[in-house]
Amino acid sequence: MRAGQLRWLAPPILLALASLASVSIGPYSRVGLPQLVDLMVGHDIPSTYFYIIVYRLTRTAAAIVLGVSLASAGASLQYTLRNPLVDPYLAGVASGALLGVTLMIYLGRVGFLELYAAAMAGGLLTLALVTVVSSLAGGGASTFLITGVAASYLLSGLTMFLMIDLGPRLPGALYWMFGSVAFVTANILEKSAAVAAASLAGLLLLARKVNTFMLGDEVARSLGVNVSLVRALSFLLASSATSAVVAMSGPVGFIGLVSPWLARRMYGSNFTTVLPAAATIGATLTVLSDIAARLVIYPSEAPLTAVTSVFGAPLLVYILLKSRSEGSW
Amino acid sequence: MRAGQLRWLAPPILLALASLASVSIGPYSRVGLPQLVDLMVGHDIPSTYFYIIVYRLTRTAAAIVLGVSLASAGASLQYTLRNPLVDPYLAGVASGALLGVTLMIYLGRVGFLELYAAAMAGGLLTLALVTVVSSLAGGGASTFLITGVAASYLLSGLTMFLMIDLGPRLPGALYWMFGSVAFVTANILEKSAAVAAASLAGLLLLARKVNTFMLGDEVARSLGVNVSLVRALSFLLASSATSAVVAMSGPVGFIGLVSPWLARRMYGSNFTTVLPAAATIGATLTVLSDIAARLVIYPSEAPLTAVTSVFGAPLLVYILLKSRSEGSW
Amino acid sequence: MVSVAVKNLSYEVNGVHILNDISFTHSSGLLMIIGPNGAGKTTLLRALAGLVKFRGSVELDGVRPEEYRRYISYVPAQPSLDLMARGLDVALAMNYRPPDGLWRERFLEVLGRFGLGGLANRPVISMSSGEQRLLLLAAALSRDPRLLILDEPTAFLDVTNRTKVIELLQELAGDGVSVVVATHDIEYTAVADNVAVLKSGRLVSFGPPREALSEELLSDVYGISIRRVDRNTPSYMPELLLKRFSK
Amino acid sequence: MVSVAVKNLSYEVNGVHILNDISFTHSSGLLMIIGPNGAGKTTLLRALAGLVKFRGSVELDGVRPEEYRRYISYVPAQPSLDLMARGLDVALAMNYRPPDGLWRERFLEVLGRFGLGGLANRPVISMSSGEQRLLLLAAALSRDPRLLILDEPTAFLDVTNRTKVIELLQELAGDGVSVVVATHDIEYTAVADNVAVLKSGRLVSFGPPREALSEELLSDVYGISIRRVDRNTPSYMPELLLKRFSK
Amino acid sequence: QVQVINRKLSDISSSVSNINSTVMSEVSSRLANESEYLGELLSQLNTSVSSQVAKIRGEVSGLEASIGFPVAIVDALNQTVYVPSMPHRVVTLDPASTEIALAVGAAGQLVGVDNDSLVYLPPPFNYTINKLYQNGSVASIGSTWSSPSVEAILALRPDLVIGTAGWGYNNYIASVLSQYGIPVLLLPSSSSLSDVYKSIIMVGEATGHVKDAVSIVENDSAIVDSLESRLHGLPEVRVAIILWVNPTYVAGGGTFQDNLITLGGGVNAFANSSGWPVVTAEELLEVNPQVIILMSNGGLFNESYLIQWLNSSIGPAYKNISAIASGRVYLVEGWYESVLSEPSVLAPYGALLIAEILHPQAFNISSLPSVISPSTLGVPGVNLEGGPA
Ligand SMILES: Nc1ncnc2c1ncn2[C@@H]1O[C@H](COP(=O)(O)OP(=O)(O)OP(=O)(O)O)[C@@H](O)[C@H]1O
Ligand SMILES: Nc1ncnc2c1ncn2[C@@H]1O[C@H](COP(=O)(O)OP(=O)(O)OP(=O)(O)O)[C@@H](O)[C@H]1O
Ligand SMILES: [Mg+2]
Ligand SMILES: [Mg+2]
Repeated sequence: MRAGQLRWLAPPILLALASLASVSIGPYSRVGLPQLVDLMVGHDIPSTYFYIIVYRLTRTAAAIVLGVSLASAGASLQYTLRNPLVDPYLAGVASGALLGVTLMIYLGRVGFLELYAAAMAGGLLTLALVTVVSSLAGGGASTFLITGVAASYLLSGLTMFLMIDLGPRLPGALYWMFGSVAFVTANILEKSAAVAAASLAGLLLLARKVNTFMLGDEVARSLGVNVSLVRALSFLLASSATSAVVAMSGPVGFIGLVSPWLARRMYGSNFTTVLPAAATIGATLTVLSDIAARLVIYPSEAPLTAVTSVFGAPLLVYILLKSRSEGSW
Repeated sequence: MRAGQLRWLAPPILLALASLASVSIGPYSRVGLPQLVDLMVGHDIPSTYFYIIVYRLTRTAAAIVLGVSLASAGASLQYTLRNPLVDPYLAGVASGALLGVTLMIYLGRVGFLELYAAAMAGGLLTLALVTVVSSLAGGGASTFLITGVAASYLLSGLTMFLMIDLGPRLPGALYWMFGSVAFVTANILEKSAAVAAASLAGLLLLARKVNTFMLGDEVARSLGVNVSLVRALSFLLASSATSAVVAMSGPVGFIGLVSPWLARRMYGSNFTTVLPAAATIGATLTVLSDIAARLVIYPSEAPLTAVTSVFGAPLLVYILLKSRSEGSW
Repeated sequence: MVSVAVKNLSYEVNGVHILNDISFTHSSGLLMIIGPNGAGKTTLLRALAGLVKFRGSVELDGVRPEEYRRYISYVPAQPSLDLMARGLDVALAMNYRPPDGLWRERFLEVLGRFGLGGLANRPVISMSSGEQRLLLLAAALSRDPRLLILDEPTAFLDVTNRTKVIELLQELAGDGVSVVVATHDIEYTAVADNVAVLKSGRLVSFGPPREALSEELLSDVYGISIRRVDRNTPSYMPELLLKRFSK
Repeated sequence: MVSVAVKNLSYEVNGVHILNDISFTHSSGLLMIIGPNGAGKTTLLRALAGLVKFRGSVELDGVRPEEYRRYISYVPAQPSLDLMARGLDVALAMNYRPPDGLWRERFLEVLGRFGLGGLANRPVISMSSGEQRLLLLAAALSRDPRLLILDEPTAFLDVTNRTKVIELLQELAGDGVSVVVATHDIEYTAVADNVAVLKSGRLVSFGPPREALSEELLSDVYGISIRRVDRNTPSYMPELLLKRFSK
Repeated sequence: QVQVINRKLSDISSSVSNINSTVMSEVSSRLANESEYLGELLSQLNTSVSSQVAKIRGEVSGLEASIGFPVAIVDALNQTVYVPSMPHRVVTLDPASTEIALAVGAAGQLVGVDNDSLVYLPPPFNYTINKLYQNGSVASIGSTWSSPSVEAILALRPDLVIGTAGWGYNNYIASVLSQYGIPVLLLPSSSSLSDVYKSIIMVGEATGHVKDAVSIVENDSAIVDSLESRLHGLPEVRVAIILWVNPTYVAGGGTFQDNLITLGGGVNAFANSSGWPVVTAEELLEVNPQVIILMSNGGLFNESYLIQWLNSSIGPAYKNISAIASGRVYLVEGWYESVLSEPSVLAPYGALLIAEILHPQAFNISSLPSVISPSTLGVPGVNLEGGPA
């Protein structure tokens, strides 16, 4: 029973610890755990310290929103499309968002909100397009897969053409491509968090329906689950949550693919369990990766995808090797 | 019967026509079909014309080698791993090759053959690593999927770290990433073609065995097919063919994913038919895309992946919509 | 007591007529659908479960199947379960909109009847063919359905479990659940309240087994001579087989 | 005539004993394996087909199964075919190393026996459960195997097709093909040359049906009273069911 | 002796071409509209002079070639590039190579340049190259940010191709062209002035303009030397050069800009990192630069944009950054941007520019403008209209 409880408590506790670390660690070395404690017990601290703490809090919150959204979106899509290779970017929202951003930089419009709006618009337009085409083409699981893949390629193809024309402005778009939460402002975080939260709430409401997909389309439909509708809705919600965080922090990779795997490995097949578990795992991995992103090539901020990948991949392989005998992958 | 024969003859005929076009069409408009005919009938032509024809021939041959290799590798992996989202880069050879190239650029060793060797070595090492880890972890289809994905992410993560340090040298690595057959020399084409041909010959020899995978692992094994071995071998051969062409032209996207889909759509489930059909379709798509790559932003060369994607994706969606009623995706 | 009323039901795909103008009313209890392979049994069940678009009408307790799904449990002949799911996962998924908190008890109780309580915590992939069928049956029953639609529920089951399943279905029918079953085990038709006999997409006979079935009809439908094995038990067997046995 | 010699065969997974010290020799003809759900029938078939690593020995015509696969056709109870594959694709895949150019004729001939020639050009997904089974049987036979291993070949089949399958298997046995079948249709054991009875992973009886089977043994193995239905035909039926029928 | 002849010849050459281009064009523009006859006469005169000029040029370069060629140059990849005779059809692959080729006086030999050279070169090179492009004597071979077309290069029948090693597809292009016997000279990709000097000399040798190359290098190092003496004893200023905002790229240690900062009497606030790191506002607060130099990127960024970004990250805490507290944030605009980012012939002026920003008092600048552009701040030795004198 103790071990069982630990299994359930571990992820949220880890997330809390990671978040605490994330607020305590940063390049501005005069603000650390002691100053944080001072602030929390109501001691006076210099206003600069306070602002730095706020900045780190924003960034940590962004990492959590990012991790939760990507992991939930990934889990939902992997379940509804019954394919473990599916990641949150399946619908092409990352390519759409990147196209938006690149286009704005190309046009010389680099206001924060302009870039953000362009990324969001690019993602959502792509999503709408893919959903419409998939539905026209019958709405089966593989239709979504194929249309999404086609859209991703098409839009990144177009983006490449633009990038070529960016010339020396390329690095601005490029770093955006690698993803980071270092440049998220409270203003943007609010907007993205709101969209993501609404989408995730939708996914959560659908969770019990999505869970029936493990019985096969036929049985799920017989239970009164409108399989095509739930699939299309999950696709829309997962992709709009993804869009929201992509617009905020760029397309951070690996989290959305791997968190559902880890959650499934630890908590079984139930989507109603896997969804929150994946979200917590995703958030923890992202917060930890973001801490590493600040430190690993200090003083430079490492791209978040680079960190999630470099640290996440060995973890994944380790778990894979460990579970070898159990044959449950 | 006529329509049936046409169905079989169309792909090779299209490939032949595309290749002819590829040698006759280019930005240097003074060399076209008439000059090609002159050369073939033994007339004298200016040496510049001759060079241009040789250059176009090399590049066409490279496009064919590239298309055949990627499509065959994609088809083999999609069949042996029974997942239509798998592309030839599953094993992470593209990320491995890119890491090799980026590392060389980072170290300032930018000789053409050095880069080629680094790409090849990066791809093959990755492949070897993934195969070893997958085999240690049991060798199931999903083990290959997961290990390959993990390796891809790990290596591209490492590459990103290097890339952000490259600064103005970045485009050298970046455009390698976009892929092109414009810079293939006869020397390198020979090497890559040899490796690819050997790998593809292996895949062809395995084709009848791979075909049994459609019966499920269990039945295939009962027929005397060593399913794990065939899967691992296909994985090795497909990935080494991919490695060879990636080292030559960078990781050109879309072809390896979509050609098997088109081939299956046209010729059914039989792998022994789908393999050569996919190869022919892949080669045709690549040659046509390469013609577009020369012309579309002349006098610049467009990245091949941009072209394959921008032109291929709508084609894919069109076929998808057309086949809607037939429900065979 | 859910009545199943089918009127002029027809279904075709790509121009092939799979079901042809089928009409019958099953007012309560156990309905068994029999007929040769490819006769359209599965298609008919899927129509009853609201899984296919057909011409004509199907009314379950007066409403269309789509509106009645809440109360239907359907188990196909070859379900495509997630092989990594554990027994309880499957049952929970079936109860995605639980009518009450008792689904787990009901699930475990049915499993227990077959001595398979252990399946609850094992992944589907580790279960034998028969165990998988029984797991799904238990999960379907845990929903406490008013209408139970089962496609070949006795396939892959041993005689004991077949008997227990038939017993269970009779019990359910007795408790007011309507049960519609497609089966090839014609010997079990004796326990049905109604039998529907399909041949090439047409309904060739319908009614209580003693009225609806006869050696002649069955021989005609299955295309080989079929005889009652024993006048004391209304069990049928192909004559060919009977001859073989007595050689 | 392929002999199947099993000696001290044991198999366990995660510490659970699935098969326990099984030994028998089947020298030729039709061997039927019966036993309750979960008894280990499928596992035993998989051991014969060389699909699992076991302790003990299995010899087919004197060699290990792995070395004999060339001559074996195995059809599992629940195959996972590519649903988009057409009938002929499946047969071609089965004949990946064709012994001769006649596999297509044999395949179509077997399909024809069941009146299902049309399946050759249809995708698996459009076939009914019974049609899928027969397709796979025809594909397995098109290989012209020396040893045919079938897991519940009569499941999903109507009485006619079941009878035809039994006929076919007897014919094959007569032509020198060894046939090993796991089944729950205990009434068909009468036509077998040998019967193996499994219970909880142990072999409790082996031999020609008249010697190896008895009401007592079957009742014991299946846990419910089982009676011969008719003294003229050696068919068995659970007493419970008999009672129900005669109520 | 050879050198004397050479210098005489090039004197003749340049004075004749001066007559041709300046005098004739002025005369013709003044007189052409007075009467058609005069205009015709003048254009005849013009052609005859040009043909004479061309003839003399040909003789001059023939002489030059007989003196300097063939040459064998070891390029950046340690490969020996063999130029058999004075090249007359030169193609350059990127802005840095074009700039150097123009600087050493090989403009007349150019037949093709990459497209970015037409866009990003500082004056006077941008005037020169665009004039050559407009009158059709130089063709574009495509953009380096995608890749130039090999076929377009082949079609120009070049006898020498020059590019920076590792830039864009240059190495790949080099290996393809060498298949057709075309010499390709790959220059070291510069991270310091000494690399630039090396490149200038290599290009001078390969195009037959060694003297000009040597004198450019001499001139450049003289500027740097004088700068050093002028800054002697002044305190080092901690400076951050920001190349892009949000994500915020700064110049790190070991970069070309780092080198310029050192020469300009400063210390790079990010010297302890390598390459072009991306940093956060928190980071800027931590390293606390005394001066911030911000690149405008052709008008994309300005000081208020930077402040807006800082404020949205760390709030009012940004006011504690020393450069901001003391108002020492400078926006670099116009072609000064390329001087500070392209390692090429004008690099010493970049060092001068930085020195002026960091130590205005040493240059007697009383009030330093906050926008640094050719129209707001001059550099000693630089003609503001047309670039360096
Ligand atoms: N797309 C299709 N094209 C042609 N025939 C089809 C198609 N789909 C289904 N059928 C045919 O419809 C018939 C009815 O199928 P159904 O599954 O209802 O039969 P069934 O009575 O359940 O058979 P079984 O006893 O074998 O399960 C079958 O003969 C099948 O081949
Ligand atoms: N990993 C496992 N853990 C526990 N038990 C297992 C595992 N794998 C298989 N078993 C058990 O082994 C037993 C034998 O399985 P097998 O499939 O051979 O039975 P069977 O006789 O073919 O049954 P059926 O008639 O239902 O097909 C079953 O009870 C099954 O639950
Ligand atoms: Mg059926
Ligand atoms: Mg079994």
